[in-house]
Amino acid sequence: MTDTVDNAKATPEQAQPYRELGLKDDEYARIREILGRRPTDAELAMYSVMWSEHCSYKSSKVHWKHWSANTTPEMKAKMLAGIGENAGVVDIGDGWAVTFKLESHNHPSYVEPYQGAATGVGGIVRDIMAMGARPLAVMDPLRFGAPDHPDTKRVLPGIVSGVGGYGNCLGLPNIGGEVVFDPSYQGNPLVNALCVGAMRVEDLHLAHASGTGNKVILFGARTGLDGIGGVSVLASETFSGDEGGTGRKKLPAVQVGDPFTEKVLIECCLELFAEGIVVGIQDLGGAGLSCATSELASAGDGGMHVELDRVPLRAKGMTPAEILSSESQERMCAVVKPSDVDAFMRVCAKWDVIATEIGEVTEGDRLIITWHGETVVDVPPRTVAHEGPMYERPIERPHDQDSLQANGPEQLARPSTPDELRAEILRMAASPNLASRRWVTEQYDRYVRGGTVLAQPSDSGMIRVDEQTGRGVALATDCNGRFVKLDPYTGTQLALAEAYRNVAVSGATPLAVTNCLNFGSPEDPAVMWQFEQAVRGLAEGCKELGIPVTGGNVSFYNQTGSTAILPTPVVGVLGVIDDVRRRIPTGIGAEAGETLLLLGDTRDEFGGSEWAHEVHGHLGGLPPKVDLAREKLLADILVAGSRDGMISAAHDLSDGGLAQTLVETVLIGEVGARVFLDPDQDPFVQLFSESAGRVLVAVPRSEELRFTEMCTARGLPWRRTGVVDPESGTLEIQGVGEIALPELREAWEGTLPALFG
Amino acid sequence: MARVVVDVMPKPEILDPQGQAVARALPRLGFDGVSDVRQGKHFELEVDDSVDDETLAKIAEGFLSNPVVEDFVVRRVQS
Amino acid sequence: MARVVVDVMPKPEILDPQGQAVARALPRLGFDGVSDVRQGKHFELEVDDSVDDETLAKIAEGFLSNPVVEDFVVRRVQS
Amino acid sequence: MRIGAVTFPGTLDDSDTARAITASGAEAVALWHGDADLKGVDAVILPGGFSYGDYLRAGAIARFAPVMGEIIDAARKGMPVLGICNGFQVLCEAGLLPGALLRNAGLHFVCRDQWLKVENNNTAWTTRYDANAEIIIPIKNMDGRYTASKSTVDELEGEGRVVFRYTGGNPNGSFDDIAGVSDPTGRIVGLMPHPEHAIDALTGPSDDGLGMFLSALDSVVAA
Ligand SMILES: Nc1ncnc2c1ncn2[C@@H]1O[C@H](COP(=O)(O)OP(=O)(O)O)[C@@H](O)[C@H]1O
Ligand SMILES: [Mg+2]
Repeated sequence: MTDTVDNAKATPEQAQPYRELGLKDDEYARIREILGRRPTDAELAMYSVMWSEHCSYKSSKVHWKHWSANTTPEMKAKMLAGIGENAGVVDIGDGWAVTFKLESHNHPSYVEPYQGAATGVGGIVRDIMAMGARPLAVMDPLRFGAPDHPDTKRVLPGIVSGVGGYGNCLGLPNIGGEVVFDPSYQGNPLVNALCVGAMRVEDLHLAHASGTGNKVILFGARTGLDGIGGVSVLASETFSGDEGGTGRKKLPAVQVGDPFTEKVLIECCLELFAEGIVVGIQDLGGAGLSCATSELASAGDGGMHVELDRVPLRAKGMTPAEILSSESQERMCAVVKPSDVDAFMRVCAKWDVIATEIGEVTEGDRLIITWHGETVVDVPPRTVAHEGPMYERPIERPHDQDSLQANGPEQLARPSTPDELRAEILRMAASPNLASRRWVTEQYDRYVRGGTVLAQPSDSGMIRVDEQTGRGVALATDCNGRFVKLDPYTGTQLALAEAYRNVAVSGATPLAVTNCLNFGSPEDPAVMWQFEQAVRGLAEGCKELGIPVTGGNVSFYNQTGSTAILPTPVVGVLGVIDDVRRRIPTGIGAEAGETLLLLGDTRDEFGGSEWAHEVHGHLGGLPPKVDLAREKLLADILVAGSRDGMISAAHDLSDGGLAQTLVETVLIGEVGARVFLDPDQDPFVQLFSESAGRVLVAVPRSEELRFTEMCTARGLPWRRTGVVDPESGTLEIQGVGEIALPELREAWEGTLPALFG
Repeated sequence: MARVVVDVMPKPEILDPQGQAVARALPRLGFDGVSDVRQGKHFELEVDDSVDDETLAKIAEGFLSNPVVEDFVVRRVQS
Repeated sequence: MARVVVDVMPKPEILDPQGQAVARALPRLGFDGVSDVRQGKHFELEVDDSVDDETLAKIAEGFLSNPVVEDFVVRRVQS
Repeated sequence: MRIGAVTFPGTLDDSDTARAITASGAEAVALWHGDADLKGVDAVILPGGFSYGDYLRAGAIARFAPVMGEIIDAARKGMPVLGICNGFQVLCEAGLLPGALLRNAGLHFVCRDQWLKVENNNTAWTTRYDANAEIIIPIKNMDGRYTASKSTVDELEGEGRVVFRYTGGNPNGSFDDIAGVSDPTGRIVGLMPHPEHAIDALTGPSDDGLGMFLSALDSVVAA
């Protein structure tokens, strides 16, 4: 029998499986207090998914004060929509608005790597569509356990083919991402996905259900039993799933994606936007219809009535609670004026998209859901969507933080002879974290849509937004979790600095920031300390750089047993370039006789470095120093250099230091180079230190003087470090030796194919 | 030697976009009367007589199918 | 209503890298005694009783399989 | 001079194909899978993508679309038709070109800049290339392994109907490194790599792909 509101009133004492649904005693009590009675099964399903960590941000929300406290009016001015919307939107000029967002799909991708990753891409793309934008490109920052662990051989190929399988079929170029290995991710890989989209400024759509009498239309795929309980599973301590309070057998909390349906849905949505017949729109992601209906109603100016029995189903005998919490993919929900419904249905029919009027916007402020005429949900929507619980979790600096920082890398044995240094360069180039990502990126279409200007291997991905003017955007995502572990505040600022630098290195001006904060359990005070430090570091860092955080995502409970992952606040920076034709490529050798200049200062900084990790399995000490004013100066100079055509190639220094940057620039450019180290500094430090704020640029000889004078005038340290040598076919480093390009290439490109076939 | 067949199908509650695409196309091609289609994989294995049913079930469950989203059936078709 | 099964397999002379990949992986996972694996597709159709065998053959040959590279078998499994 | 680019549900490279047509100086005409209408075009291109998700077999469902009947008729009368990637798969499924395209031998999707040799510069789509020209254009697909019976391949090779061949490595295990073939008249051509993604060194590895679109202009003017 269906549990109606009347029935709930009549049976106040009936026991309910709220704990199994992830609700705490006091949360359940609060729901009873809000409703003045016990919730129905359907209401309980809605509250439990919407009040889950994943949907409600209940452990993280208190820290959002750092965003607002650090956003100046000038930073706000570029933002057309910010935190709180489906995705942040920034004005990039020429009448274009760009929206971008990162999201995690970590836990499902461990259970079912292919589908978990695929639906992660699908979900973030719908978020971008819900802003009224055309999705333009995707990126996929990934983290895996030890490269040689047998389970990594299951997880990595599955995730990579899932990201590719979905994104390729959707027709979105993949323009970048990350692949990082660390044993802390063994039982908990990270699959973060970014989507960027664009629209004309006037076409921005926000998720609001306004206008009494307007119709609510569900369109896209049918609703089935997949992914039920997914949200509570996603955000709770266990993967065990739940019984959904329905007595049905345990269902896989995994969704299967249908990228073809999503592709058609994209085209259908864009045609609907173009016709101007969408008042409000919301994607169905985690928490499915529970989320879409309550958020639309909560953000609007009225109530909403939904007839749940109208929802097209894929499975027989689904209960209202199941329909409300199903996470079937490829669905959207729109609010449409009654006079536009016919036109709406016509567009959907053209694309063969199932569309059903399931309800309407009503007077008042209740969300009422009926099931064959009986009321099964009657709630104030704000209490479901926006006024969920909020926790001030205990915070405590980990007891071992001091000893971790005290255990610096100074004692580690360093290579010193030329032969040792040469061997170390090859070893590092072949290490899993530094080796070429080609095995991964070759599985991704980077050409589709014809606007990709930079993609792997490149510091940032860049796409053309406007074909007439050449205006475009560049994006980079970064995070070194080891740096964050050693010092979460500085480490997060280093992630920001690297992403910012990667955007600037391609010639674009950094404009806005998104993030995906992947951490362990929020119930662990040490994790909450890392989290709070990271948020504060990012917010204050953004203020110093003058670029706003426009949105983001939090993923907690990333741990294997009781061991948390390395804290991994992935930072995405978006930049704008007025004409993509002046992009700066990574590979040297495009112009004859280029000089290589190293910009920035190199210090003896090895705490959390790739070298300490790869060679000594060591993690301790302090991360490199971060100097955001310097990063800003560096970015200004790179953008100015690009504008004036002074720079022919550039690549920043990050993981693996100068050695790795040299390896990549010569291999990508397919040209030799001669490099002179500074006789006054230890060659090992020069080659492998990971000091921040450094970039290697190639300038045509004719521009060298003009460029270096600009650096000197503006106070940016530079050093002439080498020359491109097209004849030699080797990377020659004075005092170290020569490495022929084929040998170098074999080291760099052989690793991932050997590991993953 | 025996020939063993393993059929792997998406679980009934799991979305099967492949089968749906076929089901939707059939009427357009002029074939009516097919109300549902599901698409899975069909493996044919040449197996040594020493391989017992338990091993076959392990191969089918642990490798040829993904128990999270798929069911399987093993049949020996000749020996 | 009848359930009809259609199995579609790559023709014997056609290279089947998917089957080969499975065959190569099995010994690595500790399963010996499987000498050959071929992988094809398995369709399950819910079919109205009015649909005759000739129509089913047309569906299988002209649509579910590509005769250039694949063979098929149709079976009615229940009615 | 009007060249049509067909959109099926799931077609992805239609706008890129239109851009390439425009870049060659012709007028790009959008053709819709559901309309049995070629809008008076002089040539047709079937672009890449995953029509109907490629769920059954690549190209298997698309070939039955209403627009395909018109294309098949027009092709039989000599209209130049080019199938790129998924479009090539559709042409094979429709029987306009021989053979089939199967899952890549490496079982992965492969996206890379691929060297090709133009083995026949007498087709409607290749006259702008020098004989045996080597060109670099992107390839990106899951099912690109060209397969045909021995007798069919012998016939293709004997009649010079292997139009493009992979050089510098075979990305997918295609028989005889075959990347593209033509019908006996040389007016219908299919290839797996994507010329529409090589029309400008800004967004592709080269502008080597433009020659195919320009060749079509010549062939229509000549006809
Ligand atoms: N998972 C991935 N998906 C797509 N591109 C990736 C992925 N991982 C790495 N890449 C690309 O490979 C190149 C090298 O990556 P990385 O060394 O991490 O860059 P950086 O150090 O500049 O941040 C970049 O172009 C990056 O975007
Ligand atoms: Mg970089």
